[in-house]
Amino acid sequence: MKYFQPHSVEDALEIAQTAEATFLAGGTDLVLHMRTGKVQPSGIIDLGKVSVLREIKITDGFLNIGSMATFADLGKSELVLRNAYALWQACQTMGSPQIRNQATLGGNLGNCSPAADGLPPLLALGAEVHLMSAEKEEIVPLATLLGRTPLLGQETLIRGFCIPLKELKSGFAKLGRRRALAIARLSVAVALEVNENKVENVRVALGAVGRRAFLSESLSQVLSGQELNQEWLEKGVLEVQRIVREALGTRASAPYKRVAVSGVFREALESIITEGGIQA
Amino acid sequence: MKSSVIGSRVVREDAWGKVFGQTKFPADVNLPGQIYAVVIRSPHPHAKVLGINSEKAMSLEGVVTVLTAKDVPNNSHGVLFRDQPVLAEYVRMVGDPVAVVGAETEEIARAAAKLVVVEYEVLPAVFDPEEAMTPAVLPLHPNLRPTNVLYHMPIRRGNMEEGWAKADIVIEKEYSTQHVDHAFLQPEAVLAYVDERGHMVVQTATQYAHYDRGEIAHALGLRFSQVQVKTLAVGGAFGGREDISLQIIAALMARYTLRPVKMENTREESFYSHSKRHPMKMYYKTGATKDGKLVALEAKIIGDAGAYASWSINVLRKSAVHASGPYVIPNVSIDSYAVFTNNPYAGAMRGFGAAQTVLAYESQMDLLARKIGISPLEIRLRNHFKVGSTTATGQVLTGSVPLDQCLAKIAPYLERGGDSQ
Amino acid sequence: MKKRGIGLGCSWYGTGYGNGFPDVSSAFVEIHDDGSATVLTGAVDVGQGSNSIFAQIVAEELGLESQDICVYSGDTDATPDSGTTAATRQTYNTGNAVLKAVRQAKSSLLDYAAHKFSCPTTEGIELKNGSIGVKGDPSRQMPLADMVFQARLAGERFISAESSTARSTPVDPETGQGAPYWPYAFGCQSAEVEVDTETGMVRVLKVVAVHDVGKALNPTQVEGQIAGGVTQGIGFALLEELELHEGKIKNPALSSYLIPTALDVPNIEALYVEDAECTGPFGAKGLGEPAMLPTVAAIINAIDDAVGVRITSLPATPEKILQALAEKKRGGEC
Amino acid sequence: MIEINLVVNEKPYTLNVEPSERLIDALRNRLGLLGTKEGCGEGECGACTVIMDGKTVNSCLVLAAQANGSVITTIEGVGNRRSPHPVQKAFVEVGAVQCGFCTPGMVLSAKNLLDRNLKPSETEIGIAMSGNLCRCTGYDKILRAVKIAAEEGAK
Repeated sequence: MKYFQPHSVEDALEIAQTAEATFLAGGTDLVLHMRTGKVQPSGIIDLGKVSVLREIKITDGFLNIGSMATFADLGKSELVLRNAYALWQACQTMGSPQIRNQATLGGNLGNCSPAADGLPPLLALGAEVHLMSAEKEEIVPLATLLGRTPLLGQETLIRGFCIPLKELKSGFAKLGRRRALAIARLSVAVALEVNENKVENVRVALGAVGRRAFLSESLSQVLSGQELNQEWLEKGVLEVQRIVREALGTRASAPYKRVAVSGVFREALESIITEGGIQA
Repeated sequence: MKSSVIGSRVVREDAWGKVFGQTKFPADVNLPGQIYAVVIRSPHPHAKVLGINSEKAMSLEGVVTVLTAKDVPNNSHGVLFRDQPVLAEYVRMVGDPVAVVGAETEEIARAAAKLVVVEYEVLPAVFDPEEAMTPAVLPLHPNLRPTNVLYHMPIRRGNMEEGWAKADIVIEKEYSTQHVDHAFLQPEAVLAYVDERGHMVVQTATQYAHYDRGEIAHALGLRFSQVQVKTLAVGGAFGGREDISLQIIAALMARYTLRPVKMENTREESFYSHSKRHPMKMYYKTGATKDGKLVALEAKIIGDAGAYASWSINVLRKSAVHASGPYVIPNVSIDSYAVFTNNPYAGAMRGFGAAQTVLAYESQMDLLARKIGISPLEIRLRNHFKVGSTTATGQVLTGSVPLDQCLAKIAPYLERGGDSQ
Repeated sequence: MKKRGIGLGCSWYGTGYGNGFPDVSSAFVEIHDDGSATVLTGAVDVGQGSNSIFAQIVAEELGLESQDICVYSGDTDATPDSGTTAATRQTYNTGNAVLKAVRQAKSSLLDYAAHKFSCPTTEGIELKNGSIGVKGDPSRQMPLADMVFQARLAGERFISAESSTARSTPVDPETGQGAPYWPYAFGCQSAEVEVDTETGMVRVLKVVAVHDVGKALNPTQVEGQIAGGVTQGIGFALLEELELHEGKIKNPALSSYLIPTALDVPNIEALYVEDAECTGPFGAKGLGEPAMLPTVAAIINAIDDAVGVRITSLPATPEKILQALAEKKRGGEC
Repeated sequence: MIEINLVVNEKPYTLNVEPSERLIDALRNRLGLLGTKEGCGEGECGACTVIMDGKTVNSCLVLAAQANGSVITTIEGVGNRRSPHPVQKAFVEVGAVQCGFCTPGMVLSAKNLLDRNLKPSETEIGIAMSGNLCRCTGYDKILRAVKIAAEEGAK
């Protein structure tokens, strides 16, 4: 196996174009998969020394997050706290401190497990993904990208994520079996705008319900343009349960998840209302 | 005057080495020239080994040898019966070791282990102990028992008819517990070598070095005086290091190769190479008078022993003896069974059969209390053992029986706060 | 909705091998020329701290500090067989063997000292603070080291080997009647839980554990055993389950076989009752296994107290709790 | 083989490692730093925790090559019998050590917390220690020891 450790994005892309190699982000998934033999790359491009990929900054109305920003970086970032509260929340509970210190948001997308903690918040917040290869550069809405199979070409690098700064209130909740080192059994991220007493542009994303995290169109329709009250919440609960029922069909986990999702959904919304992300 | 050492908070001497990372666990010892051994385990729960072809594995550079059942002088071990093979020709559970590869490095040994081809004749297997008990199912250990019922313990006390006649309230319920793993933090590891005296030295983490010595000596045909088992730091045990795991296999490899042999389980291998807590099915029928006195208990407890006997007899005996809970019940009929299946073998684990029955007898107590209309504490106060009480086995408790003092101490904590909504 | 409840669990546990299985422990003790001592025993310290307990026992008897005692264990070339570290038997049983052994070595030492101090019997001789002397007579005292060294010059050594066998008698195989174990250790625990009625998640908020230890030889270790036992009990009650498919373990990994983390463990109040067990060393009983027993019951009873459902199969997963809640809502028996 | 440079416990090393070699293997097998333990091999138990560039990581999930250029602290680099780190002293005195297999990782997680945060709250302590599994102690005394070490350190 060949090992490359480029120091710039350009070098990384060039290696990717010329060598049979897999990008290595934090490694918390890839190193494990290599060990178990699930993945056997003939080469590795370690992005750990490309410092520009770790940047978290605001430019042109977007919160830009480099793909190599770790969950710990994000969970400690004031910018993320203010502008992407749901993501910030997700970063507090993902894995363990050791995992958060190493795992990156780009790696979370690259590995794209159904339970990936970072994806529902990014979906709800309307994040776009900045992709680069030696030949092409594109910015794709995450929701669109998650519809592609395969997710990424081998030579495609996740440069970063762009979250539009839209004064969104957002929240996240995850259901695991234990309180740390927990793989999400269900996760819900919600983002919305509040105009006077009405909620607009509600975006709800679900994780661990199916193969990949997804954004629910129907929840958006049911919940947008309404008054923020108990009735609104209960409507959302019914709809989210319906979506989970539909998405999971006859899977063994369905009977539990379609009920339990109500609690997770409620918690995600409560985190908007009480902790707000509202301060910003 | 100096205060007593007994009863004082003496600091453990071993703690210092542990906080500095100096303490040697078995994975931390090595010898020059050592080889690594890796076990090939059965993927089938019940099978005959028809043949083992190690040609391909042997052709890998760095492979020293592959050993199988025919290389073990006395191919058996076990705490109560020697019913467990060191290397199996007849497999009774997934994970039974069938061969072991020795190689210059761990990497080579692991690669070679994948190249050993084992041909099995897969046999029908049974996983449900209640099904395994029926005469239709062939016994897994015909030399030991004619059926899969390894053990039955009855406890009979008083007169059940009279007991039920006195019972104003009867609660009948089924309870069940799961397979549990010890999940000690340190996976099994061992270093075995023949030393300058010609003695077999085995450094490992075990709960009982002297028992390991006997098992190794038996399997290898050595005298106790020729085998030294030296316990290094033990990274948790909880019963999971009672039965022997890698020790004999490593010693066997060391004897054949005359090289120091190191073995380290991965976590996955660890799950397959030690016992489990017995899952139990518990059928309980408990009767009490309306003033909350227990008068009768009928219980049937079925423990899944899995593929080998290990400590199952003692575990299910302990279940039966403790099935009443710490309460006086004059009329008792308890039956406990240990049953062979093709599940992972069950053995010792913290609580040893008495951990499962707590679920049943304490649930019954709460259910009875509710029906009678007294508090959970009250029903226990009316029935618990005191000095002079007689247990279900007829044992009179003399000496220290301070459950009353324990309950008095906990009572204030049972006051309920408000519900948080 | 999150609802809280409190549950109580009691338990008992017969320690030792039981049922007539010979339950023997052995120990060698040597008192050194400088007044320190070594204990050799086969009893393996698996992390629970038995070596430290044995040091305390010997130190107490010889009027020394724990650090004056070397405990070496679990090496078949050097130590006598002391049985397995299981059945909650090492503090009690090997503790007794160590106590017998040190008392035997001490007894020859006292004989020698009595002679040295011109006392007709050993009754007035005491070992205290590293000294040996005549009780109440400050003029006839000497450092223990001097006494042992002088003894060596006189050809006397203080070395002993002892065994201790616990009470263990078989029951009648037909009726189960008899006295299988001794001693029994008792305990009770309360658990306060919070149950989320929507997700079925149970959070253990507080556990109070009260255990009968006979005599706490080392309170720190008693508390450690209790907290560790309670935590394994929480795992047993709520999290841990080997999933099998045709005998194959589907979750042979710590990422799928879940044990409690630091955040899953509540505030644990570890209390104990000291009611001396006359057959135990200094009145002590074992605690290792008993510490985990009542936890399961306390949690299951607390869940019922919180939401009115009776979970009868372990672990009490969120799935089982939601299912039970749904059945209860439908008016089914619970 | 790739050449990497590491500073481990304040000593510089140049090592030739396999591309697939994990940091834990390099530390244990090449540098003989056996205080770093492997309990699960999947970043779950935290027994292999080391501090890399000021952050705790599971050394079983880091390739040695990824650590190129890093500054690493293993348990061997934290305190000794003559001058134990306050965390080590508190662990011993409080009784936070039983079997001791998780202890090196626990000590490093605690040390790293106190390096960053002199006065951690109980919640912060719990979170900081949540990536290290322990099967013996029930965590109670471990969390208490960290708290005591923090109080000692703050004095």
